[in-house]
Amino acid sequence: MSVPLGYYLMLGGVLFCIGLCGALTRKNAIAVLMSIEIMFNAAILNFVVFWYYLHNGALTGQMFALFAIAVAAAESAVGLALVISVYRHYRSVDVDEMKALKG
Amino acid sequence: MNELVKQQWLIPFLPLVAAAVQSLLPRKARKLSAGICLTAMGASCVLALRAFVGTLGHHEAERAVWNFVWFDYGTTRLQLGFILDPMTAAMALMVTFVGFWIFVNATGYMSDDENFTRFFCFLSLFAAAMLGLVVANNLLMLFMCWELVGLCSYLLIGFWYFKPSAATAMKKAFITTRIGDVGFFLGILMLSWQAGTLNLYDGGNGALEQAGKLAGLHGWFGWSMATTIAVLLFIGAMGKSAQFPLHVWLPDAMEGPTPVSALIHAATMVAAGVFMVGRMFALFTAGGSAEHPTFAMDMVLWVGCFTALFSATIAVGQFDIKRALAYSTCSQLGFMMMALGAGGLVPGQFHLLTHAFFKALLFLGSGCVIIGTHHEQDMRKMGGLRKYMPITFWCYLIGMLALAGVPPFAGFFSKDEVLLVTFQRSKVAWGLATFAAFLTAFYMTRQMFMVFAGKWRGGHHEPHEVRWNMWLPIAVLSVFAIGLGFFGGKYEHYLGVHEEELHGKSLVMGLSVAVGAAGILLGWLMYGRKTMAHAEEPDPLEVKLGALFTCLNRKWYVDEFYDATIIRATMLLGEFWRVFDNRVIDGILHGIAWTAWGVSQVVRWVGDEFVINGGFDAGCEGVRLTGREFAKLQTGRIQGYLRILCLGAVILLVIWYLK
Amino acid sequence: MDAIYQLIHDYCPTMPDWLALALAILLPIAIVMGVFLTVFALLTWVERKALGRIQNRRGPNRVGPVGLFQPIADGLKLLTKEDIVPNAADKVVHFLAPVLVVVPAFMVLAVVPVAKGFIAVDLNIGVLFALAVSTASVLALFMAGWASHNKFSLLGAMRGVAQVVSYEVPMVLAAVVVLMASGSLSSVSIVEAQRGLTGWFVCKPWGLVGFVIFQLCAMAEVARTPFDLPEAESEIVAGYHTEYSGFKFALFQMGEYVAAITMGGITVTMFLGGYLGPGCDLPKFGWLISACWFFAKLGIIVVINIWARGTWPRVRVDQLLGFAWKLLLPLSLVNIVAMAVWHFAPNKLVGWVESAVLLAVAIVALVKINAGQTFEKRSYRFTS
Amino acid sequence: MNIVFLTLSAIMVLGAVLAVTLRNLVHCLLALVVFFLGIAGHFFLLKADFLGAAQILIYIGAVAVLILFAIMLTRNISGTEGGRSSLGGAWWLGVGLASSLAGMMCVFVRRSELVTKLPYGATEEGVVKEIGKLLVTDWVVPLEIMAVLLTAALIGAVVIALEEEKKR
Repeated sequence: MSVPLGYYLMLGGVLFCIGLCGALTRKNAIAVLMSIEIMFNAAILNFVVFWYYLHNGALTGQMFALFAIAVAAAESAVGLALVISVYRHYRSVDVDEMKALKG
Repeated sequence: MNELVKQQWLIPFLPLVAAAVQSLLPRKARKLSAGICLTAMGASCVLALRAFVGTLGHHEAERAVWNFVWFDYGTTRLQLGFILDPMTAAMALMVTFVGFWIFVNATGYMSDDENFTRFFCFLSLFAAAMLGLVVANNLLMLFMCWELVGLCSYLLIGFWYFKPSAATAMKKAFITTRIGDVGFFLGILMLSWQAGTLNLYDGGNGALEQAGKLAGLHGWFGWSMATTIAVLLFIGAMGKSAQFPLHVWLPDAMEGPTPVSALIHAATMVAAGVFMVGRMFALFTAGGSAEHPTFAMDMVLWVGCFTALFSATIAVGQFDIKRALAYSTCSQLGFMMMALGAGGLVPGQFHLLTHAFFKALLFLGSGCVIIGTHHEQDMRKMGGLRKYMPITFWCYLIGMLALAGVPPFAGFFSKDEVLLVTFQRSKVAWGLATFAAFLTAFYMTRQMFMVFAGKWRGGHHEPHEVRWNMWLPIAVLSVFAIGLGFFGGKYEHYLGVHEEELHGKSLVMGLSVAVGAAGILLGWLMYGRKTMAHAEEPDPLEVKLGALFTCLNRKWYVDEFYDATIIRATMLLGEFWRVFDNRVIDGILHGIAWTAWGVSQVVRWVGDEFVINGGFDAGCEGVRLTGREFAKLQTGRIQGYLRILCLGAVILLVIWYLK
Repeated sequence: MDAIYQLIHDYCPTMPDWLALALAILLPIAIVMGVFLTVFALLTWVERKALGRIQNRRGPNRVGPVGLFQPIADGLKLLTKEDIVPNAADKVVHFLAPVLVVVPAFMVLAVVPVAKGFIAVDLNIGVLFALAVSTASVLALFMAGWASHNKFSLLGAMRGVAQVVSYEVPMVLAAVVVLMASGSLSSVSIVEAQRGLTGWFVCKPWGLVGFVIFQLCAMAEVARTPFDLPEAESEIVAGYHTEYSGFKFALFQMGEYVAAITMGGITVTMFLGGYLGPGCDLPKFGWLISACWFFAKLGIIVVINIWARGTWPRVRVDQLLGFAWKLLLPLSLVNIVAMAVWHFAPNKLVGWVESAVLLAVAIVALVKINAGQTFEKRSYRFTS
Repeated sequence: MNIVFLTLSAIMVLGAVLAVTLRNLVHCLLALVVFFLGIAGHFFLLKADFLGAAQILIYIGAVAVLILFAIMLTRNISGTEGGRSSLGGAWWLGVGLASSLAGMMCVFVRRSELVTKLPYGATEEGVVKEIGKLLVTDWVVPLEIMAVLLTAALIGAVVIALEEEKKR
């Protein structure tokens, strides 16, 4: 396989920014969470890519990706529970309406 | 003994663990909470007993220490350590033992409280802190525990924080002791700076072992360095041990539950100051002699002496059963300090031990009385309790006799020694102390008669005897209140201090017995011969609640038959000190405050209107406008923040790119 | 794959290398697909026949000898039926769902060694792959239910999702035991680790328990009776495929049966020694004999499935989930411990006894704990 | 350049873009699943088989299902957002920022020497075993912490989601 490392990194960056774009623009909290998952995955992809190209025999990159996946699972579980809880409170999952912390 | 010292940490550790566990318990787990607490304290007590037995075989004042490194920073190495010597062992045993019985009593006293587990959590933490203070061989650790003790007393005094008076009292206690702690902390810093270590004993390199060297250095006000540090440390002890003028928090601390009062006033908090002075005794005496004592010793002596007399007079005029005991404690602490100041380490520490037992007994007894009379604290609304609460009565009587210094009881021996050692130093101090001892006997007698003699004056609810878990502790403690005094000589031997032959023994002892008897007799004359019939009946002291002059008149109105000059003088004196306390000391403080306020008013009048106003207002307006504008940025919308974050990242990248 | 490549090379040395390679890749896939589709067709017939026997009737007996061609007739009928798509349905998703139901089922086949040296892809994470991919079918199920825009469909789909997610946990944990024993995730190595007279993992206490758990979970995972709540016809019409007809419906049926077969294949591979059996190592016809062994064992699993379907009533939703979380999950955790005990035992006998006792105690305790519970009276939130 | 890489990446980007832009949440989710699958495919390409399987198992088997349940539980069963715009206020700002960030990232990657760095390539077989061994030796503490974290997340999620039920 002859893909230079840079292309993978660009792919990761672009995916991250797509996720970021979603997180910045979507109104629905669940959609925002999905966007965050995209960002997460882009970052995990970078771990694996760096592991593949630069690992020199160590498995640290893979281990890190593995733990990142596990953390992401926990994060999404709690995040979605929060979304459900917020929904019950506001009867809405619109992030524009969650502004109780307004200064 | 060298092996035992390595287990000293267990003594405070067990209650600490108990506190930690209890903090996690649900409210409902009352039995479990009390069980954990008592088990931990009992185990600590056994450990303390083991340590005590371990020290018994050693006649010399030898000590085992065990220091360990806490952490290093730079080249400085912070050490903590534990100590095992006779004074520590005796103190730890006393604290654990008395504490254990106080805990037992508390299970009864707090049985109706819904925050039972919280109470026991704090109580355990308090015991842990106090024990840590006792076994510490390091001023740093001692200071940490010292502050922890302060914190716990704050929490416990304000346990019923929903009562405004309790909330005020907790703050007052905390702040007043904090004033003393400033001095204490300064002293620690100076000691660390001068001695280079905070370890008390460290095989010749400890801070106390360098006291001689410190005495040679120059400190403040022409004192030697040792004396300077000692004075600063003593300021801390004044706060903790409620010595004049930092005594004001102690009576207010009565807002806490009664077991707390017992713990604070007998075994722990107030003892901490006296114990600390005893612990740092080498520093106080360094550079002085019996003929020419250091300033620090003089200060301890006279502050103690004054407090002893001053508080005793106040105690005479109290109606609240616990408040009277609180002033009495102040007074007794004065005795201890006075003994220490007079150079008598042994009498001071010994009086601390005996006092802990009988004062804990008295406080727990008063707790029993309060529970038995359905939360009544006013002595005028009691009376005749002897009939209803016989066990409490007998125990309380023993405690009272011990405090009054009646011969076979513990208080007699220790107080006698205190007076004796004071007699060697200063006849004036001795005289004042003897008078205070007389007052002590008097106010205790008054209390006894008001509470236990006569008829029940409290209304429809008849008092009842308390449950076993409340009277058992005071029964146990009363055994010690009787017997402990006989070990005075042994204790001296045990501490390994061999004092020179004291003169005037018979005179001091005789006079002590005489004033004790006189006080009791006088008390009986005033209160015992004709007891109060009902609660509204004016008491000689009830007039105190009114304005000063009408007070004086009405004070003797009913009891003019018993009117005697000496009592009148006493009353006047007591009244005077109360007023002095209220008006003069408070007045000075108020004066300062008012002056500052006045100055600020003037400044405002002159400067504000014409000079500062315009510019300042403009500035304020600017600040407010900016604030309003910036507040708009905080929209509460998470995406807005994310946007700003993203913008920042882009800007950073652009800057980096252009660089 | 290598074996086939070798075979082609031996018989047709003139064939170009790339063609041989392509054949070696495609041939096993084609064979596996063909074989399993035949097995699927046969299975429907066997199931209907067996159910007929259990229910005291004849079952299909009109088309072909003893109704053997019934599946072909069914297929032709479904093919020629009108394909109805509801108006309100989400067209694209509605179309994709039946396709996606079949795909994971077949993907799992790739890692099942049907005979010695006969496996489509010998991944070194074979079992994990199989478990992961079979999970993905849950989404197809949901897509079908959701896209139909029908409340029964959606209810069925959500039931299916909840069920699959719940049973996946004990299933993976039961598989862990096998992975611990064989020290590998590759399905071929797992099979090879079971050589010997009593080498099959099912012959060991933890293996037996693991097998039972795995089998139950597999049945639930592919929604076979008694765990067929997603398509419970007495409650929600036909569940997630209510709105499907014609060949799409056939695809759902196919997906379900193929999934059942592949899960059976995984079970056989992991617990019943896969293709192992007397004669499987013969040089010439070993692969044939081993294939026979594999399909014989698969047949046993299939019969167990049919038997269970014929004899057990459908469980309720709360019973279904409670069974997974309160009994299977703890039991599978204990099973892992039992495996560890086995592993660290000083000798075989001690390990046998210890793990057996541990598991017996756990089973008795769990059954006791769960038996005492009575289910709450059903409350209806939306009754007037 | 590799055709597999390009195809997979194109599918992934498409999936991600759709997941971010589609109006219907369920469609978003399905696009997201495509994206997840693409990531898993990349893992397989990069010879991280175990991670690929884990990715499918966790993201498609668990996270996607979780999101699904969230969509269903917020009574948004049809998945649409009721005719209103699915985009929040100032969406153009978000798009602009994200795209400029992406541009900057690409620029930086191009500038670095990493862009021409050729694959290290060689990967030993039996990496799965190594991962297993590492998990219980060098990485055992993170593993345990992860276990605690997951338990806490599980309990937390249950508690948060149950809160309202209790009050009812």
